[in-house]
Amino acid sequence: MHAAIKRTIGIRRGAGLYQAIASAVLAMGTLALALPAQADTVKVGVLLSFSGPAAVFGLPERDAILALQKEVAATPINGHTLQLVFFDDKTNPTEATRGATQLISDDGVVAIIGPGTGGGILAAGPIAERLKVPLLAPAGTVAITDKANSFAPWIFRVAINDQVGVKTLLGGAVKNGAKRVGVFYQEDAYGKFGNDYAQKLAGELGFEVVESVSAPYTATDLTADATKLRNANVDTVFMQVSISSLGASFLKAAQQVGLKAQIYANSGLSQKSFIDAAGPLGDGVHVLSIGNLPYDPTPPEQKLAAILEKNGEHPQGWGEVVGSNGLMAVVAALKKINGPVTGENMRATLETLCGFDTLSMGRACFSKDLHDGWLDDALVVTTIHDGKFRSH
Amino acid sequence: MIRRLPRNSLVMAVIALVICSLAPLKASWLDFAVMAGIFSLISLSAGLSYGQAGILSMAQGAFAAVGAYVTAFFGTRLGWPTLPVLALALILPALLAYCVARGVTRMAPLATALASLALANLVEIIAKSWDSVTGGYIGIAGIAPVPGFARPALFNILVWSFVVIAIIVYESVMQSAHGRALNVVRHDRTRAIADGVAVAPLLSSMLALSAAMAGAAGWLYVHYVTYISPQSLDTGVSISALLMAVVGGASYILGPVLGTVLLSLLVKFLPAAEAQGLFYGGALVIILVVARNGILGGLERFRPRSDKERAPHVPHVPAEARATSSAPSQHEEPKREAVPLSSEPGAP
Amino acid sequence: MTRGLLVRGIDVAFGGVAALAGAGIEVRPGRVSGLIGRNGSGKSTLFNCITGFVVPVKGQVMLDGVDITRRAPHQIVREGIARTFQTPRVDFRMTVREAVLCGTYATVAHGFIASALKLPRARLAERNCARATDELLDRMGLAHEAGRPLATLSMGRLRMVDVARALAAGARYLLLDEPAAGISREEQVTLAREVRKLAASGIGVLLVEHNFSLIRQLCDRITVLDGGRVLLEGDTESVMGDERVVLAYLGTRHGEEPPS
Amino acid sequence: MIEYILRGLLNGAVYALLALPMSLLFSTAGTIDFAVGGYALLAAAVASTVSGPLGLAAGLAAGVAASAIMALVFALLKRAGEAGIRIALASFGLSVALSSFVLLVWGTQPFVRSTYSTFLEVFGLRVSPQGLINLVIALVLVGGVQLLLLRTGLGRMLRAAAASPLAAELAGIAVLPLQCATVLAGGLLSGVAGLLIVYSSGLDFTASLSLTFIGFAAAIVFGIKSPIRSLLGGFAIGIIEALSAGYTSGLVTAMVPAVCILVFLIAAQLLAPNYTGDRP
Repeated sequence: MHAAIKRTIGIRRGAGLYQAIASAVLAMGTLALALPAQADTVKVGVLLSFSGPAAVFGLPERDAILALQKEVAATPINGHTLQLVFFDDKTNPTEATRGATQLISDDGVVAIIGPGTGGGILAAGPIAERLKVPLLAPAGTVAITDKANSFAPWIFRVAINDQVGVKTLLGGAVKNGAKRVGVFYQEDAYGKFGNDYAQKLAGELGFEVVESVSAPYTATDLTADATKLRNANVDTVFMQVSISSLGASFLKAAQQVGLKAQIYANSGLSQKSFIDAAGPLGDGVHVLSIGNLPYDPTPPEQKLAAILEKNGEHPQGWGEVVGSNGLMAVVAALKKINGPVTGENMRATLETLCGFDTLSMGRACFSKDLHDGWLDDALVVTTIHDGKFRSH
Repeated sequence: MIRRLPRNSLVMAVIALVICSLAPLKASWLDFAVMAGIFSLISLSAGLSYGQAGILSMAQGAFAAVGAYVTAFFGTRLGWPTLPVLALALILPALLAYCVARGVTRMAPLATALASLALANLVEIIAKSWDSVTGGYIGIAGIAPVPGFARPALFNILVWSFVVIAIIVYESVMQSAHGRALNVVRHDRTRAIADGVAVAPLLSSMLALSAAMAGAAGWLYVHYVTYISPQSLDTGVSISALLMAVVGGASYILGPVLGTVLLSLLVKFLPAAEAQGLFYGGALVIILVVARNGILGGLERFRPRSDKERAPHVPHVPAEARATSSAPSQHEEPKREAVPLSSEPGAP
Repeated sequence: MTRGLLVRGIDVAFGGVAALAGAGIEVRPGRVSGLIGRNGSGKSTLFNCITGFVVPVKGQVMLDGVDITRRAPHQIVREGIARTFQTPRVDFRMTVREAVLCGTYATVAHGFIASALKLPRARLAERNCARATDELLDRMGLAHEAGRPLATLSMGRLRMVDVARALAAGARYLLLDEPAAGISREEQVTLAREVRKLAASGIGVLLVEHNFSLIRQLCDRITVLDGGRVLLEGDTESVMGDERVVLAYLGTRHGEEPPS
Repeated sequence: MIEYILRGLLNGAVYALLALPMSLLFSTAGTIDFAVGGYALLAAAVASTVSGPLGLAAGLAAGVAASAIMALVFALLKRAGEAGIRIALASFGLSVALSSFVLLVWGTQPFVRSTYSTFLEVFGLRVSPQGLINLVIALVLVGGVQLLLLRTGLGRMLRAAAASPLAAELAGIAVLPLQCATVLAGGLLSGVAGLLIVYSSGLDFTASLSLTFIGFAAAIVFGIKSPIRSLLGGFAIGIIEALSAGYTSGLVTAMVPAVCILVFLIAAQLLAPNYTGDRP
């Protein structure tokens, strides 16, 4: 019980430790005195990456959920008091399974927002299937909703399927006259998928992938990669990267070796930290974005941005958007469930949610055989102008 | 220094019984027990290779990964039955370890660590790039559990019986002629050669046995987690296996198991999120500084010891790693003056 | 098939310096062969050639008709040539029995896996080694000290344990490296008695020693090394009396010219 | 072709600065410091928050402060007569703590400074001045350490301690303080490397262990004996990485450090004649 409460408070990013411990003690005190909740308390797990490489988007996701909890879930929803339980999967599949088991079996959660990475989801999937609790996964990895997996019915994607993302971005590039495309991708599941899928789309969308180069997260100098693309005289570069510093150092290397090409970056880089890192070099780069929370938010996003500001968070990028999608889906499901909430009826209800209200662009819709909640209408190809993503 | 080893296997069997009966009470305890058991096997393999054979290997995680990938590929993709897959998961890492060891056994401990670290990196990179076999970055998902041990409580028993078997094998090696020869090799290679010991094959066999243990851990891991990717059993696992062995007491048979349980508890109850690394790293430094020979080493100092009992185990660096010149430099004087002139009346 | 350890025509050079040139020695079963020479005469290099730690440039080491010159040291031990060390290289916390037991490894035939799985042949070998060790301890008069840590033993007793350890390895030829160095008078007497007993039991002994009284008591034949060459080889009396030996050992009286 | 080699050279300069502390500590104290990447990361983090020359000084100070913790741990363990492995593992603990500290205080944003937008034409190649600065700094530092080791009294004592700690101790050289000083020097050098990386390609909280491994590879390639070898090792790794990035897939680039270490260690070991150390 104690561990769960302590994690419920969660440790806000950047806040000192003393504040966290103080608030935990405070919370324990007040809770002990509170009257037993009349409405049934529904616990939902938040299993994301707060440390390790994926913390770059795990932490913003958590911050959005924490801020939203106060606004949307402060009062009981349809008689259910929503309580969130946090667990850090440390960007590691083994920790993701450990977290799933603990959240479901010990804390009795009826749904889990997370895990944060494709690998974590594939690892936790079988546990979700065995213990009958749905996972709302904020990841683009195509494989997680692949029908071949026996646990596919238990996985609901609250981000955008990578295939949809690449098709939208490269479609936009072709419209702007892209013919000879070079691919720069980071060496992980996300990067490799982008490279392979771009090759597949080449014929369909009418462009040619003339060269593709890759680099590990830790590459400190990308001039060699940029030189290779320049020598293949590409007119467009497709960047399948999610690490801001890697994206920025590619732009630096491109300028350094004189690589003149339109640059289209996938949604992994639609983060404020990418603009800060790229600086003036970022101007003119097109970045696919799930909505445009920090700069040109659509009305629902403006609401999300306001909530974040109220909680002392300034919007970073798509992390907050997909985080909020997860929570909003849970809230929408709770609204439809009367009586006790279980993993099964949560899953069944999620499959009936269509057009429920969210704080992100586009129409969210789940169905029995489509577990990808958000499609291309939630995407926009932005262009960076003087340090901001511009939607138009 | 041959220690009459207290019946470690019995002690381990009792501990395993306690764990298998208590763990099922709560699902997360069960999950913790299974994971602790699997990682005990890997840190046992580190204890065997470093604690006993003096080979500082940072590749135990890689051997476990090889065992896991072999199981995933042959078991799930090709659909082989369980037992042949288990045999393969033991033999392949052992073969890999034996070949690498033959090239490495004469190096100084730290050079061996670097070579094994490089090997672990290579295994990870191959796992990432050999898409057709290892599934590349995505890895292989949907691995069926061991037939008959699908329920976690039963699987927990299987895991801890593996740990007990590993301890039994570990102990029988250490008490056999090869175990004695190994102790002599660790103390002074030349002496061992004079006893007819073929040093390189013996050390390589020890690393191969430790790799088989890690392979078994890989087999168990992949059947429990049902998913394997390059990140699951990476270099981090190798380093923490060594840490767990050293913290528990690398030269004691039960040291690694104790170290694993302790560090796993530490990780479980540390505050999560960003500060987790700070506490974990800090705790590691403190434990390493305080418990010099690991926790079991520390405990031994307080146990009443009869005259014939050994002095606290001094971690030995094999003679040739210290002997810089080729002259038969006597290793540094043992604590007691080498040969008391008058032979005082010895103990019975 | 000529029985015995025949070492002939050994050339060894360390970086241009000829340590041995045409050196050799013979050790017959049941006989004690002495090897003497001043420090730096090449005694220990020859010793190392026989035990395989040094591979000679030229020359042959024949054991009962088998050429073991290029064999690895641990194989040579298993062939039946065991050695002792002048400065004992032991773990002083071991007991006497454990030290001798370690020697029996050379007689162990079963593999590593058999030990790991405690297969029947491994258990049988263990029993044999234990029995052989106890027999040896009785034979060498070490039984009453079996349980004592080596650190509590005097140098003389340590030497005896070293010999016992070499015998435990199933030695047919025993190479003693200055066994008398630093031991008391009575211990030399026991040492001599034991070596004589060993020779009588058919073991060929090669004794490298500076202690002339022990050489005179024990050796049937003696080889004298000087500057890496065999100065003289023959039975004990003739070698001991030979003027060149005295000269090589003691040098010339002040002012006299050494004979050409 | 020359373009890749030149880029590899510039890039390698930073690797050399990471390799230097590794080879210094390994030769004087026989142990590996896993936390070298952590010092560079902390220096980069501090330097990127405080702007201007003050930031650089603060960054270096932070790097040295972090290595002071390691020096303290080193001294405690060494006095307890410890083999190298426990110190290496403790430095790994420190590395984990440092990157978690940076994540806690600075969050996940990368540390990078926009550098010169103008470029120099060096025999027909567009090279950023930052690359040249890195090269010059690396040469100066490596040269300085080399001179210090060979020409000064302190250098002689260090080399004596490296050759045989026991003999040096008997000769009245305070070996332990010297070794701790080497750890601190390592902190300073990796701090400089961290700063250079901030101004060239930038790094974030996950970089500490990977920088350490690159430092290993560079230190090992030509052997641990002298600073010059670390410099050459750094250049070699830089050039091989650039060439392999230029001509083969990125995966091969990732393999480069690992393969170098394995090939070098096994080759060096095979060349070593047999049984030199074993003759009784």
